[in-house]
Amino acid sequence: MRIEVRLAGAGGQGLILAGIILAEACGVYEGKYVVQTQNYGPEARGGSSRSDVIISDQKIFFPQARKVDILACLSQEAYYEYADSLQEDGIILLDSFYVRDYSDKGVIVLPFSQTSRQRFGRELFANMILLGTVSKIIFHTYGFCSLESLKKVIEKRVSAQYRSENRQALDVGYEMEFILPDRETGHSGGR
Amino acid sequence: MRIEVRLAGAGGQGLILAGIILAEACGVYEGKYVVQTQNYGPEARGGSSRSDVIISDQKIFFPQARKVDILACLSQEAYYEYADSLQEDGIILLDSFYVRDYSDKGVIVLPFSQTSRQRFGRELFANMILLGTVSKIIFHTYGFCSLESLKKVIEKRVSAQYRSENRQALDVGYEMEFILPDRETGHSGGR
Amino acid sequence: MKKSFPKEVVQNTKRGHKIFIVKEFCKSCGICINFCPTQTLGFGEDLKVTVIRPDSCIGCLLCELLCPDFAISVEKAKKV
Amino acid sequence: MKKSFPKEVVQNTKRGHKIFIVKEFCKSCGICINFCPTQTLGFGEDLKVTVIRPDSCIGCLLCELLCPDFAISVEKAKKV
Amino acid sequence: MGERRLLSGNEACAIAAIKAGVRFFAGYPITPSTEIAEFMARELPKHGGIFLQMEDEIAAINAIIGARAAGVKSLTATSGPGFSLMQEGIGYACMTEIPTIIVNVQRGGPATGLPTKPAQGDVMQARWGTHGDHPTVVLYPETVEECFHLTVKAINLSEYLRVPVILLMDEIVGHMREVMEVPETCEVYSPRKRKKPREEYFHYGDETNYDSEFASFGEGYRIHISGLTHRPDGFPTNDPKIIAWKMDRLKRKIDENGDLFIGWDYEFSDIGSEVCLISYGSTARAVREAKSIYERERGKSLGFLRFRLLWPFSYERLKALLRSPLKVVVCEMNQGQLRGEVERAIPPDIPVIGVNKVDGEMITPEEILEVLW
Amino acid sequence: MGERRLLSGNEACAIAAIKAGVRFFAGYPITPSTEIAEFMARELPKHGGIFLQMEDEIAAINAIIGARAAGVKSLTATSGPGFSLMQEGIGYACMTEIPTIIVNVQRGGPATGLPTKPAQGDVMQARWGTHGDHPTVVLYPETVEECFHLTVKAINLSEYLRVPVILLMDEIVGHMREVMEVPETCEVYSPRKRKKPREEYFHYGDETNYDSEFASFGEGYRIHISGLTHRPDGFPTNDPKIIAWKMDRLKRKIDENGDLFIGWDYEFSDIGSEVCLISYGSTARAVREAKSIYERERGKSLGFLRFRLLWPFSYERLKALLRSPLKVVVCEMNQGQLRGEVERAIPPDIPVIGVNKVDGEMITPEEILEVLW
Amino acid sequence: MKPEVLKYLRLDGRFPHILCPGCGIGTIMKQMVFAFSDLELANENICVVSGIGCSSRVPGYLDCDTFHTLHGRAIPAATGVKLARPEMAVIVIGGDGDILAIGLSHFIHAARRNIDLTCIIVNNFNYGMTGGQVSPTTPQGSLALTTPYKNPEREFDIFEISKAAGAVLFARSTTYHPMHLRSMIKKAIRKKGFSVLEVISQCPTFFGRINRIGDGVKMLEYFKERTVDIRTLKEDKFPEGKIVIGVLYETEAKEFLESYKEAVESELCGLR
Amino acid sequence: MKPEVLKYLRLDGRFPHILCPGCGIGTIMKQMVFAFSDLELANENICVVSGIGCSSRVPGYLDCDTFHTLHGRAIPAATGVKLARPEMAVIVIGGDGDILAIGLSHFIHAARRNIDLTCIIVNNFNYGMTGGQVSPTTPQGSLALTTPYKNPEREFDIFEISKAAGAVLFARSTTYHPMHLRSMIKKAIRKKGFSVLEVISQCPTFFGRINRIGDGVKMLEYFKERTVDIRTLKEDKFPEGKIVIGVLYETEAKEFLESYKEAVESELCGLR
Ligand SMILES: Cc1ncc(C[n+]2csc(CCOP(=O)(O)OP(=O)(O)O)c2C)c(N)n1
Ligand SMILES: Cc1ncc(C[n+]2csc(CCOP(=O)(O)OP(=O)(O)O)c2C)c(N)n1
Ligand code: SF4
Ligand code: SF4
Ligand code: SF4
Ligand code: SF4
Ligand code: SF4
Ligand code: SF4
Ligand SMILES: [Mg+2]
Ligand SMILES: [Mg+2]
Repeated sequence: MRIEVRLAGAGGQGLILAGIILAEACGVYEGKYVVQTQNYGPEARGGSSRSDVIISDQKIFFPQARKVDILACLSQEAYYEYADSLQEDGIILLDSFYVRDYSDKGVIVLPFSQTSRQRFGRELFANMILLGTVSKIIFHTYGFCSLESLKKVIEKRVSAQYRSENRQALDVGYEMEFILPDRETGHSGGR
Repeated sequence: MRIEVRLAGAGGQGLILAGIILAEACGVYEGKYVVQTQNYGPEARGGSSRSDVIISDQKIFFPQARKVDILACLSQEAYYEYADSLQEDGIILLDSFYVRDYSDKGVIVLPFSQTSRQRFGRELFANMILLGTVSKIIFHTYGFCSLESLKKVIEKRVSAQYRSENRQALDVGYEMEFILPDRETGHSGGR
Repeated sequence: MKKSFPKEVVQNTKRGHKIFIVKEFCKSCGICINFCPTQTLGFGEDLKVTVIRPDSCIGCLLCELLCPDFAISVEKAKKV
Repeated sequence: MKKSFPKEVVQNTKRGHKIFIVKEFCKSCGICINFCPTQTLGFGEDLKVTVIRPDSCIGCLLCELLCPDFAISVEKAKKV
Repeated sequence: MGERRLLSGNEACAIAAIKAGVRFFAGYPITPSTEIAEFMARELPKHGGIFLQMEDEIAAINAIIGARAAGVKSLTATSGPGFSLMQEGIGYACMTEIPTIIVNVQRGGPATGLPTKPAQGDVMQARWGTHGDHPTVVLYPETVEECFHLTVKAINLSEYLRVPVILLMDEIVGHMREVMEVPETCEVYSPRKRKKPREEYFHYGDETNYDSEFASFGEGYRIHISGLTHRPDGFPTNDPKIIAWKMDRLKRKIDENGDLFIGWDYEFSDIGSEVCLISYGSTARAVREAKSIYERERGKSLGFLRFRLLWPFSYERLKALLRSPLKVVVCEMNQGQLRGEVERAIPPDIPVIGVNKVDGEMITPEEILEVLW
Repeated sequence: MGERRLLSGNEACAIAAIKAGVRFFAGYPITPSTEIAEFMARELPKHGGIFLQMEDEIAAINAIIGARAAGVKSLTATSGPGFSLMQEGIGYACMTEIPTIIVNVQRGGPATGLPTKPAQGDVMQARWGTHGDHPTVVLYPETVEECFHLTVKAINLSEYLRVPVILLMDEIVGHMREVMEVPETCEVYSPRKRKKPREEYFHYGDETNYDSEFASFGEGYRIHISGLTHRPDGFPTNDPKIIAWKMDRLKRKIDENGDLFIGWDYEFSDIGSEVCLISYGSTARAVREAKSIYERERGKSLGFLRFRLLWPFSYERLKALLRSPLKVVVCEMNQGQLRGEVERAIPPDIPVIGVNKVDGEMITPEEILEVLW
Repeated sequence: MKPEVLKYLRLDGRFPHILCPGCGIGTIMKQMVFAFSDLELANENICVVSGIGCSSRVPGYLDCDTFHTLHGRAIPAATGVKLARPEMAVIVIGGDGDILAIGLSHFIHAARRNIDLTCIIVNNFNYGMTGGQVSPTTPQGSLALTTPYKNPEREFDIFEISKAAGAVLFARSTTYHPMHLRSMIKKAIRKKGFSVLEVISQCPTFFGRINRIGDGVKMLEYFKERTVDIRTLKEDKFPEGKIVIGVLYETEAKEFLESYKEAVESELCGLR
Repeated sequence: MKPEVLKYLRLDGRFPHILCPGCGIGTIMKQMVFAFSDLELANENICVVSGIGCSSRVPGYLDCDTFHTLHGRAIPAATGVKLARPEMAVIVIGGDGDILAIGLSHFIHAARRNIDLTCIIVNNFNYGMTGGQVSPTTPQGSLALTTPYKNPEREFDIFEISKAAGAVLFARSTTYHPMHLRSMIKKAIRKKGFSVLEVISQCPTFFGRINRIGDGVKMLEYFKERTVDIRTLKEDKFPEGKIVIGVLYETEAKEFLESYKEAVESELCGLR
């Protein structure tokens, strides 16, 4: 088993944190080998940023994702930049608000940011909603990466003041309904 | 022909300038090959300092004096440090005031600093008096290094205000009487 | 160097002041919206700035002056 | 570290003040000589400082205080 | 047993430093090393230590030198531009034999270069960056766990040899997160012999070995520390014999302590194969991946050699290890800096080629495989 | 015909700089280079130039970079400690391709070391002192006359290649006085082609050669100069392809212009002898003396090879020149820095030994002869 | 925007600039170009010099000669430029970290020498570019990523330092006061000698967030509340805890190049 | 000399010191040891730190822990020492070049942080060690080897700079006033926080000679004539062209380590 997850978007969308939480959940609480890396623009911010998490049963050598299994894009630029990195039968999660222009093979479009605005009054939690969805996909496909593990990490990594909202956001993401793309036709949709 | 002259003393006695004047006189005005080097203590001053001038008919490779033909010491420390650098039949000029402890082989003791004090009211010109004496020795032994050449350099190198005293000091040094040491017995004396 | 300023969306307001908006430059910081004394501006669907009350603009230029992103500017109505 | 202060030349003065001079340290700068209010000090033959008028020293310590080279110090006469 | 934690290389380095006794950090923020400073700012005070953000990197290196001279183990972290600024201070630490740790998380250079991109361009600078002949010890980890262990090693070597030790990392190693078991405690070097009493003490007196404690400010030894070339008691000299002694002493620290480095300076496997891939730092991870792909697809083994210790470079041991027929490929994110040393070490009949990349991206396994097909 | 003058190496260097068009000097006093600054302070204003003593060496290097970016040829002079401090700035000049001249009159190192004593310990630092891969050109004169001519050469190379050029000297070369004929004028490089008009101009655009004039501030080109890795127009980029282009461009400047260095990079004589003595700077003068003594006393010739150009090092040409049977002796006032490069260049069957001295005194002819007897 | 202003911007695809949403640096950049326009400076005659930091990114967007130097080194580099091209208006812009931490010594010495530069210090109370670390202007007691227990160090008073160093003009403005800011920029550029303009600017991404002040809007409100115009001040003393804007100090002194030339000429003529 | 004073000197053959005849630095050194003696400091509890320069040679003669660091870097090195050994009296001594040119930024930031150091600046108006080049305190119009046409730059007012930087004490004395000097040294050492003492000192070898003031004696007379004790001043303003000696400025502020510990403790306790 080896999964490569890439969370991509604009600086400030919290995707690095999301990657860390995913890696820690799988690595510390579910005993997998994990490597998390990131890539960002000039000095500490700006431009598009990506957070890669590789999860495996075996030692991981090359630390960056090269054949992405799950690609999530929260910005149009990120989609343009990283769509190619997806492997043949990989899954793409797109934010319905920020990503408008895409070719729809293997694509799941979900309202991460809008849901965050609606549920929490701001976009801050789109990353955790996304993470909930990612965890659901992993869990359903590979049988690990539970919401509980993610929440344990939130307990440790997130300051008390935001913990409960983050947990809720995870749940919201996990509960989002969508159909995994048919690997043949490659089409799907969320709502 | 190759002569190695070493002028040694304490920092501030003006021996570097004396070396430069000697080198320039022989090099620029008398067509010799010359190299002048110096050695001084911590950063720009203090301790004992030496100024070496090598004068030759041929290109000079190694720039520091190694078998000194004429060694002049204006301080006791300089004498202790450099007496050994003199070659077998070399000549030592010592300041009668500052150098009291010496073994008298090949030694000419002359009152450079005292004469300066007497004639000019301060020690500042001991270096030029010494240079006058050195030039006399070279001139008498090798037939070059005239007072005129030295004075031409003074015209160029010394600020107007001190020129005439420097010229006089050269003359005073040139006129000092002494007997070149008998190369056999090695003894001599000045007054 | 070829100079070209991106296409601006022009909005005429009631008092004749023209508001120019460069959507690509707007970073949705809300500064212009918040400091506009007449609540003329707001976010559009795309979360970028837009004119929501064309009636009220008084051409005070504050939005232009405070926008850090060269995304909004105002041409005051010529006095006749 | 073995501490040893070089031998000092001691000169007694008329009023009982003792002047200590370390010849090896004296750099002949003339400061003590010049600022001694009583012209007690002067240069010796060796161009180092020396007491030339032992009568006049008033034990004011100026020479000691101003000498940059730890070459001269004064022990004031004990008041009896 | 330690705790399993997800840590970045930078964090692992900082944790190790505190566990190995570092109680003072002075630094200046610079990508991609800043997390080390930020971690120290949070954690050091909990251990009675002090964190100070200085006005620049020059102040930082001199402050940690000062703190260590006064007995407190100290560390700083920076990246290329700051590392360049620290060079004079590093030379001072060499000359005065004050243990200090400088972590350089490399970015693309020269100049401001590529602040957020990985590179390995400071390998030669780490050896030769300061003026004058000087000893150098440079370590370079590959994994997060190794960031921890090599930091401890760096501190111990530094204390033993009384030299500044440089821990080179790269943006990948520094920022990459992996799970590691953080040991409760770690082995910390402490000198075997006690210091001599003040009367007999020479600050640079211990000639034959380096396992004797040296004095720090505040211990009553009234020591003198100077960056001028000095005598065994620390005072400056112009005496050629003593100068030669001092310079030789600095050199011998490294020359005579070769066995300190043996056993961990590099690791290797399948060295009898036709080709040997040489690498260090994060590039080694691409090499490992390439090796496994190659071996899987080709069914033949591929030699692998990775340096943990860049300087002193193991010329002799490498020469003994690598024998023709063999082809050597040195993979590094620079224009061939360590390749030069490898070439120097091994017989000229062994062809050496380089896989070099300086475009701000990691070397990929595919790029390595390309030269092997 | 020029005037015969007794000059020190430092003075000759300063005179040459002014003759070659330098009109700005920013520096910071440091033994044994200070005479260059003092000379400039006196003479530059007479030629309409400006001398500025800055607050430190970092300010100095950045000020000369600024002045040259604005079109005025500039130079600074320093010694080891200051040279270490300048490293970041030197890297900036490499990256931005701003011609600058840095004179380093070496003293004994590391740290404050031996301020008034000769040494040749900064040879490797001159190559590798700043972070990141970068081009380097380093010249090293032996005589006062050569101080003059190599300064002119340094300036011309710097202008042609758009690189900082380092003139290494040592205390002996800098302070030694000899008589030289100072030429009235000297050959000054001026670019062949005129600049393109602004619309077509790329500050780093000239790909195939380097004889095209580049724009300076104040000429109306509205250029952007940045130490971030940049595109041909000077603006920063994270695009791996462009980054690779830029780094390659810096490397190719040296690699592709090898013929600029041929003919003067070193001089040699009697290279067919059993033994060849290699040296540079003031040490070469001891070697010449040793050679003449040896030949006189032994009646056999001794090979002599002296470098004027240390970097780029002439590996290939040296390899072609030095053939076994031969024994090579590299004489230098350091612990063997250039010997390493010589060893790398020539076949391993040629034994190389070093005459090294780091005690603050020159290597003497006798010490060289000792290894030959 | 008007062409007289746009002509100072590099509009060949460099915008939108890289600064964060709501960051004040863009506002300063805008007022700089307005000031250039008002002063009718020729593009060819301007050189804008910076070090490294978010504030130091400004030159890259301005259509004139621009010089993005090393962190902290804008002032010595600008000194070189100015002495080589005295006819150009040489303007330095940089952050509180760039100019007052690593570059402080250069700042003070350029002021002492009275090099004819205009120095705009963007004071956003922290290191923006590297992610919100403490800077010499971070108020004592504030949070930053390297002062997680609140900054124990006293912050600088840039005004006092500039004045003591010998600057001939010190002015302050904020990003909440764009027209005032523009007039201060003009004043500083026009002034012969070393003039300093401190602009209080918001870094919502770090200083604002870490200290829970809020986003760009909130930070501007924060500035607005605390600002006092020096012209409205009755007393001699500046009120505590307020941001005093305006020209706080101005004096006359001969600019470096003039002093240098005079010194040289009077001596050299004597010699001839 | 009395053993209570001699015990602070390294008398194992280091004297006579390397300073030139008539140089004022020796006088300062002497008053330092007298001050140590008066304050009854234990040798073990003193660390004297310097950079590079003639003035920076002082530590080598003092029998306590002594630290001869790099040119300009005494203050950051001393900061490290102080924070590692808060119980020691850490005294920095250095020249006008060392502390105010290359080391200026460190000086100001240490003052701002209020590190508990005593900083003695030996102001001899030039770079002595390297042979008489211009320094930040060389008076405008004076000669130096690098200002052969007379210094065109304005000199620093160390007092103004120190005060603006945040020093808690600024005092000045001269080598002509040894008893006064001693009392100022004592004041500065006793003061908690960053205290600055400027000592006007003669460099007869360079500054005195180049400017034709004369030897040590002449220079001391020159100081004597120009000195005014602040206690005798009637007005608030300092008279032009005079050397005002005494404590020119004193204030109270929490020393760095105290502030640091307080900040950390108040936050960490909250966490537990
Ligand atoms: C020598 C060096 N040290 C550190 C850095 C990293 N660095 C880049 S910008 C910066 C500080 C930015 O703060 P400031 O100057 O206040 O600018 P801002 O981003 O806040 O506008 C630092 C420390 C660097 N580039 N070079
Ligand atoms: C980095 C560096 N630059 C320059 C020098 C050379 N240097 C030694 S002392 C000195 C200045 C001395 O002046 P000051 O600090 O005023 O001390 P003084 O000798 O006058 O007491 C300089 C420039 C050095 N040692 N290191
Ligand atoms: S010009 Fe004034 S009133 Fe009109 S939209 Fe802008 S801020 Fe509002
Ligand atoms: S101020 Fe500018 S960037 Fe911000 S919302 Fe308004 S138009 Fe957009
Ligand atoms: S104590 Fe006073 S009076 Fe006596 S010698 Fe010294 S200075 Fe003169
Ligand atoms: S002051 Fe001291 S050094 Fe000077 S002459 Fe007097 S005793 Fe000698
Ligand atoms: S980090 Fe702060 S200063 Fe930098 S661009 Fe963002 S808001 Fe502006
Ligand atoms: S050069 Fe000047 S400061 Fe240095 S020791 Fe001599 S007189 Fe004193
Ligand atoms: Mg800032
Ligand atoms: Mg001084």
